[in-house]
Amino acid sequence: MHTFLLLLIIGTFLCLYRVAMGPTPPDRAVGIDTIGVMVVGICGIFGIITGQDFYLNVAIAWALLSFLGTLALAKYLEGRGFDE
Amino acid sequence: METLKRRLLDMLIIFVLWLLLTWSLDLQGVVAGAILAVLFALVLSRLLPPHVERLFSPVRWFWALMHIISLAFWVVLANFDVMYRVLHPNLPIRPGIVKVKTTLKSDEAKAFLANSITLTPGTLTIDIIDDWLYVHWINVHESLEDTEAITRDIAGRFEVTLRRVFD
Amino acid sequence: MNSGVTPYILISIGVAFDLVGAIGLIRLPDVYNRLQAATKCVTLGTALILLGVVAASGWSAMGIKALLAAVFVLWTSPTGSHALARGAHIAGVPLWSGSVIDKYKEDTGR
Amino acid sequence: MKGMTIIVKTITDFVAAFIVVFGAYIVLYGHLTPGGGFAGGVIIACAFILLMLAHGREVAFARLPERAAHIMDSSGALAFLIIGWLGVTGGFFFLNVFGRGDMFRLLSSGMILPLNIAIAFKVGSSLFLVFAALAMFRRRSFRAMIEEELS
Repeated sequence: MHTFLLLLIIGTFLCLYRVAMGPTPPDRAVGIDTIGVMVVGICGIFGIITGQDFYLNVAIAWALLSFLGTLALAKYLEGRGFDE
Repeated sequence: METLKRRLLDMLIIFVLWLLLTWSLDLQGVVAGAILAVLFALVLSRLLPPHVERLFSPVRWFWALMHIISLAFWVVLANFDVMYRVLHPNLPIRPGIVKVKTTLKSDEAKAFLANSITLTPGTLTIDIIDDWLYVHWINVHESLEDTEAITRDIAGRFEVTLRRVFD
Repeated sequence: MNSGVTPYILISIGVAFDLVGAIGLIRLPDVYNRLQAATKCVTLGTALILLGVVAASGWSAMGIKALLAAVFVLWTSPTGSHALARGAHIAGVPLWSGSVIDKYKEDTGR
Repeated sequence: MKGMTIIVKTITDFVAAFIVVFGAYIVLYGHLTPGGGFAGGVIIACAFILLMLAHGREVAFARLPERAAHIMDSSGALAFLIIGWLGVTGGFFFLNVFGRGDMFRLLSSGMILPLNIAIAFKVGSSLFLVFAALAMFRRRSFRAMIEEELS
């Protein structure tokens, strides 16, 4: 299980390369979105390792916040206010 | 009468969600869930989407199951497709944005069609304007002006099941 | 917590797909292609990891929550990527130079 | 067109109710698992912020009216204070005057549960109002702001 955890952390660092080096702002937004979904998987593996079910609460909340952030970034890229 | 029925349905759905989240039949938890369901259904009206009563139709559930099975097949195929394209040294891609006409009517069916298209091999929904879906296709292999063939290739495989689930 | 080989298989396939998605995010040329690889592979990979959690813990509180999280991710992740792609096109990010057609730009002029 | 595309609107409608129930679960079980009033309040506010992002301001304010949010905001703070002062009847501020209950059940924490609920009301409604207020400011170009500063 710890091997899977290590591999997923390597994956998030690969996404971080795109966030740092992305030539345009949408590239960085894609990297952030991908990291958000990957962290949900990391929370699930943490749940198996420790045997505590509250890590899955963290997973659901993280998925929600990741979706919210993606929508906000998309709306910002469209060039509109957040409430229209 | 209609609103009363709708309120009862809201309460039932919120109560079932609460039971799934707590996953215990402890008396205090169940009572708290019942109070919460009544409160949310009365105070936060219109929180749930319209047409919730369709949840109680077994035919729709059967077709939803069929849709999930076909979607699972295409999603796994899509992942191996992406794996082939990404790990190939020459990057065999030929991208482009094409236009697809859908025959589905309701908003829910259109939304789930768009999500299904995003998860299937090589396609990504970019925008939806009335009945036209604009789809980014990673490997355009049909002739470009042949909208019929493109539609059959991208959207046709899900419309049969989604029409029976949502329309 | 029953120990079988099923959760290990599911989680290893999921982690492999996640890594392929991350590699695609780095290798592919423009934002739409990157979005394709990232959305498909990372969504299915995360859903498979969560199904592995379900297989490892059975029908307990953890399994049900993992199932709910998997459904949530499968619904919201394609939606988010659709919104990002639309935002990127409206913001004026051009397609890769090897692209063959852009119907959206022809029709809407954005 | 108001709001985002049909796809985003529909999926947001489908998940909003689940998010509110999840936030209520985080609040009510805050003393048994990690979470509590603040985290659950933020999650409940996120559901309405999601509605505002997807549909626009009018729909979000139809689900949770501005006036109701103001009342919930103030009454949450007031309820926190009142529960704190109830302790004075037994001796000092914030003394637990409720029963303790059985371990690992819902009613097992004395006054932490009502305090969590009060904090959730306060945080949820005020975060929603703060987001709405900040989104109402017009985005202006920096050049215009600088010129206005200099003139």
